Amino acid sequence: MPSFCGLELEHPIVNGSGTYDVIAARRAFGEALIESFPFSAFVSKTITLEPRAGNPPPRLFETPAGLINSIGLPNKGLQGYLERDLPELAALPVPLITNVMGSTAAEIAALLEAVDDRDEIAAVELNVSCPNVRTGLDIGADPRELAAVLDAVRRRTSKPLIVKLTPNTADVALVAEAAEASGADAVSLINTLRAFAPAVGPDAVAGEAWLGGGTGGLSGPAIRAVALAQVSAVARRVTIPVVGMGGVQSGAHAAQMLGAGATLVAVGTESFRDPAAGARIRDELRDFSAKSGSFAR
Amino acid sequence: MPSFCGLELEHPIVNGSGTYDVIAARRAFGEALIESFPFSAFVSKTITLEPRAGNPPPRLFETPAGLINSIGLPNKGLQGYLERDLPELAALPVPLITNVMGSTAAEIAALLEAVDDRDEIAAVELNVSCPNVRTGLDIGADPRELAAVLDAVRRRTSKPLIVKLTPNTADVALVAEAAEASGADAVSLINTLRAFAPAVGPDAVAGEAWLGGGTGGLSGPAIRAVALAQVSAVARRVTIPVVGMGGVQSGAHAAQMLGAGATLVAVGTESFRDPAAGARIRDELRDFSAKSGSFAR
Amino acid sequence: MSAPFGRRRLTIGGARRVGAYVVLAAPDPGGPAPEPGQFYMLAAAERWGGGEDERPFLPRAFSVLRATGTDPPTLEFMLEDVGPGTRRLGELVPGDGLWVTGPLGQGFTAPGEGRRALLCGGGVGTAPLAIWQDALLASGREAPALLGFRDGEHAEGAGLLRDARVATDDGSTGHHGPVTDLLVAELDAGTPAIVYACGPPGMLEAVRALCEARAVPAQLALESGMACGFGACFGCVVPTRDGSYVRLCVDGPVLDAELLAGVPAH
Amino acid sequence: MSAPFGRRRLTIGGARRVGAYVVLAAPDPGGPAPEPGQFYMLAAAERWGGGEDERPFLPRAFSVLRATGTDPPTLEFMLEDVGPGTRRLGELVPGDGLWVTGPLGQGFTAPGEGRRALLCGGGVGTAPLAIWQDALLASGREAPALLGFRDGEHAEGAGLLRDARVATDDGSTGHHGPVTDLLVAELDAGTPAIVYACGPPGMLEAVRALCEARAVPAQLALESGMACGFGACFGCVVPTRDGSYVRLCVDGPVLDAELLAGVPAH
Ligand SMILES: Cc1cc2nc3c(=O)[nH]c(=O)nc-3n(C[C@H](O)[C@H](O)[C@H](O)COP(=O)(O)OP(=O)(O)OC[C@H]3O[C@@H](n4cnc5c(N)ncnc54)[C@H](O)[C@@H]3O)c2cc1C
Ligand SMILES: Cc1cc2nc3c(=O)[nH]c(=O)nc-3n(C[C@H](O)[C@H](O)[C@H](O)COP(=O)(O)OP(=O)(O)OC[C@H]3O[C@@H](n4cnc5c(N)ncnc54)[C@H](O)[C@@H]3O)c2cc1C
Ligand SMILES: Cc1cc2nc3c(=O)[nH]c(=O)nc-3n(C[C@H](O)[C@H](O)[C@H](O)COP(=O)(O)O)c2cc1C
Ligand SMILES: Cc1cc2nc3c(=O)[nH]c(=O)nc-3n(C[C@H](O)[C@H](O)[C@H](O)COP(=O)(O)O)c2cc1C
Ligand code: FES
Ligand code: FES
Repeated sequence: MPSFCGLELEHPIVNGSGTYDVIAARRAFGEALIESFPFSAFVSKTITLEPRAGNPPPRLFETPAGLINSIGLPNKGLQGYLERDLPELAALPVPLITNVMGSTAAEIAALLEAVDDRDEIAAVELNVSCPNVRTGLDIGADPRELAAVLDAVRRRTSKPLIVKLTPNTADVALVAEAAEASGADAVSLINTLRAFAPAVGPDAVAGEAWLGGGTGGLSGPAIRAVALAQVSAVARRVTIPVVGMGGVQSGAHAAQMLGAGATLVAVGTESFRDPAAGARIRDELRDFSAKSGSFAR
Repeated sequence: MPSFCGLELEHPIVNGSGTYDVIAARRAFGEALIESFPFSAFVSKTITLEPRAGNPPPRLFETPAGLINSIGLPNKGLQGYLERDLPELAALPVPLITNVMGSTAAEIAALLEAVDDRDEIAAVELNVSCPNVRTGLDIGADPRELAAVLDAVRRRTSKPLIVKLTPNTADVALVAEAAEASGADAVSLINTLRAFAPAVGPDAVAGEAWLGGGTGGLSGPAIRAVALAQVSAVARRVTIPVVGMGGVQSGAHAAQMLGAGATLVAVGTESFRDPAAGARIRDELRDFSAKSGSFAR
Repeated sequence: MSAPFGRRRLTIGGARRVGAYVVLAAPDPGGPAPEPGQFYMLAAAERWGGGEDERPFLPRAFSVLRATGTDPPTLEFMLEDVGPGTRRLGELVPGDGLWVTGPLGQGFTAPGEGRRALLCGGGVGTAPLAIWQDALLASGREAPALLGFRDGEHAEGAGLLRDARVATDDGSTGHHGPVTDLLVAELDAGTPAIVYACGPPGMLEAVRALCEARAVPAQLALESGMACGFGACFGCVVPTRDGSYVRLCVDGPVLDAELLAGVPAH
Repeated sequence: MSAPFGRRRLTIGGARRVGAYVVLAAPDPGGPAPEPGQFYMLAAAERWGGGEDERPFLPRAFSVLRATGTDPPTLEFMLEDVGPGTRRLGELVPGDGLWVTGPLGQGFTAPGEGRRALLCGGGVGTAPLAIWQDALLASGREAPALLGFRDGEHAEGAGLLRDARVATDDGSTGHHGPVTDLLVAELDAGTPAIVYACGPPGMLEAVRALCEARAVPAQLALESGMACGFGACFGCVVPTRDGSYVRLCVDGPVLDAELLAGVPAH
């Protein structure tokens, strides 16, 4: 029963933001999804202030043991989310974590305030893989930029704040330390690695992108070893809990994440291969832990 | 016939530093290796001032479509290299590029000077994936640090200087720009991604490392999409030639690297799966280019 | 009826060649009967990976060709080798394991009053039309099918439907030319029709344009690259007439032609 | 003689079970005869990948068990399923493709004047001893073999050598206990010996220590994780007595026991 930012969760397996739309999944799988809900908390996809249509297709490219996506954060926008999705998400049998992103401190502040008002939301995850309007670098790529943003917005919500770090940085542990110092209650990582999918097929022109959005982000087992390196580097340097993710496909992998210092483990891409992967991983981890006597930490 | 830093090369395929020991390979394969030499230039493994034994084993861990290594740069040291390896390497049918690494500007300067004396060496590649003694970050992770080092050492050799960038940075194109501004004649990328291999097997303790060296670097097809993203980001921002590498397994992949803006393509891990992979990739690329009319740029 | 939650492991009961295609059959003890036009995400249970470019990794989407029998129903899929995933699936033999998730998505809906159904397909687009033809015929309707193929070997796939009229690109069987030639003739003769179509993007777009020009309703079963098949990844979108996107896996794969300004090229 | 440059594709000619092991046979038209103790890097030509944890990716090292016949010689390998690579190789059937690189590394060298050869092995460590026994016998020497196995099923592997004496951990066949019990008895009786050993690290270390204590020379065929097998990756090192490392693929896999302070655990 992991305790995470004041939430008492049934088990350590949650979903990665943007990799599970429970509302759509319920249409496909009905109440069985709810009855054997795979995650101990549900993380929404990233919500922005304004609605976004997302990137033009193709949005997916399969790589060796991985997936590149260039989805482009389609979402109904803050109001759409609160009005249309929140009632359905609030009915889930587990706590709801709402993931938000903004490109300026003001935008983020507005998102945090709106979320703060809603009792249905247990915690907020801030996705900082968003280019800073001034530097062009992702906000989360630079410890100083991130600290500045967090210092400006942290007080806008009293809910637990998870900062979802970007892996595309020189030393993610430095960024995590900055997040902790500026009031993050937890950090989550890794988000996808910046990646390029080349045009393929008979008409492919060299240098052209396959993805409608140009570049994309790599996830899945291909990046698990990178994720483990980043999670363990971060966990050694912060005292706040860490949500570890990246390529987790089994209970053994989840145990490796916990071993690297994570408190919770998120499953993303593997859910695409099996909608119930989260439940299987939870069970495998339980068996694994029963054998080794603990959740491996 | 690519022209690269004043070298006229037969084709665009070279080896990645540290992934081909021609001296050992010649013992295994005899003169056939020399007669159908797979690379248009040979890049030595990284040489340091003093000899290094390398890391304790295990040094290898296989991942989904990839390999983590923690070799630890074993080498005979500068003198050993010059005295014992150079005569054999100079007899190769292709130009020799010597890869060097130092942890301070003074060390690097000494390496460059020693290399500058030797006519057998056509160019020097500087591996900047070495932790800066002061910041702890790799020298190549920070554009300012790299510029400072290059400014201090560039004049120590009149040979073409290739800077082998680290991929473990927030914006590799910024670093490449700094390298160009400080006198690099070319950049090469990507080196391995920082990665962790967890202990596996019945006695594995959670959180423990498999590799004797602790962390390692990920290479192979798992990282190709990351390599393509970094190579294309860099090629768009510098005017000097780019050596692209990371997970290249076929002529099609080599063409993708060229399409992303590389002038040469290096093959690393794939040579482990087939010692003659470089030759196959060269031939496939030739066929591919014959069909599409150019080396794809 | 909803799909069972999660993927389930079936055992291949049969694998046969039909011209250029492979038809896989797998008894599905746990699953509900699919609706015509629905699809499943499939993956080989062993060695899914290690093919061309070290793929496949994700499951692949396949329209159900037919679901025959009960206790348990046997699912049939029709596939063509176009890459590492279809190649691996095409190598499966009876006894091999098959992961399936489904049935998924929205299928075809019955013709409105006074409209006759016209089925028009090409290549592996034959698959959903087979189960749909069965259903139409079972409900006492007529369901003539027009099918286009590359050549005679592929055209053997037409045998999977009843009384299909065939067109081939190379003229080796049936009409020499695009299947839409046959469709135009049908549309321009007789009572008001509704077209049910599945096939490559170029063909679907031609069907869409023909139907639009004639104000004939059409239901198009599209394809797009999918990672999950159940709405999770937002990867399978197609642009709609109103400038937004729909996820093909949950809002399709069968879409009303009206929804689209055009059928996207991939 | 050197190995052909690059990997080459062979076709599996035979695959048979020997107790708990699989013995693969593949005619090798392009390759030279291997020396006893040399190894090859092997990979299935199709679907190398997609197993447990999406592996294997790299080729795997196998001692040659035997090379029989000429024009062409047939290579034999003995393998045990311990992970995704050996599992996939163990599934190969005649006609399947096999990538091989080799022969690689340094094998056994003949006993010095007045020394009798003693072969001592365990598990898949049986493989290099089989070809070495053949060679010793062919040169008119004696080559008694002592082989240790987990249980009776594994002990069937002993049939791959001539007149091997067997020890099993569970006592189901032969001596109940470690094979080194048999070795001690042999070492302490008769003329000066030289020991040729291959097996799991624990066994090899026991052999090494026994021989060191008795000043008996020993040649140990070790294992270590390998990526390339030809000296390229520097991954396969083992620590030597002088505090440095040797690459097992080029300086081994057979090492003089003297070189080592101990046999590393992996
Ligand atoms: C709803 C639906 C129903 C379908 N029904 C059927 C059916 O009944 N029968 C049938 O045979 N097929 C059907 N398909 C198509 C089938 O899913 C594809 O042919 C299959 O996914 C191809 O996989 P592959 O690995 O064989 O080929 P891939 O290599 O994946 O190539 C297939 C196409 O994908 C693109 N592509 C190539 N490389 C990549 C990459 N790395 N990442 C992403 N895309 C890439 C190219 O456009 C290529 O032509 C259906 C598809 C959908 C969406
Ligand atoms: C010179 C030489 C000769 C050999 N001869 C034979 C022979 O004749 N017959 C035979 O059966 N075997 C032989 N072996 C051993 C054989 O190479 C291994 O059993 C094989 O590589 C295992 O591969 P796998 O994929 O089946 O198992 P793996 O999963 O690779 O596991 C094998 C061992 O490797 C380690 N391991 C586990 N996961 C990983 C990982 N991700 N990366 C790296 N290591 C990992 C663990 O210690 C595990 O026990 C030889 C090895 C060498 C070096
Ligand atoms: C299709 C897709 C969409 C994603 N969308 C989001 C998102 O909206 N917000 C976010 O923070 N992370 C997003 N991610 C990143 C995942 O939450 C996760 O960090 C990453 O995929 C690594 O985990 P995995 O390898 O288990 O997928 C997305 C990942 C994928 C594959
Ligand atoms: C075993 C191994 C050793 C390496 N040693 C070096 C080295 O000494 N110096 C260096 O600059 N890069 C080294 N590299 C990095 C490669 O040159 C290359 O940048 C990287 O592996 C990506 O290419 P690949 O995916 O084709 O292997 C090494 C890589 C591997 C796998
Ligand atoms: S395939 Fe994932 S949302 Fe449709
Ligand atoms: S296995 Fe690569 S150096 Fe020995």
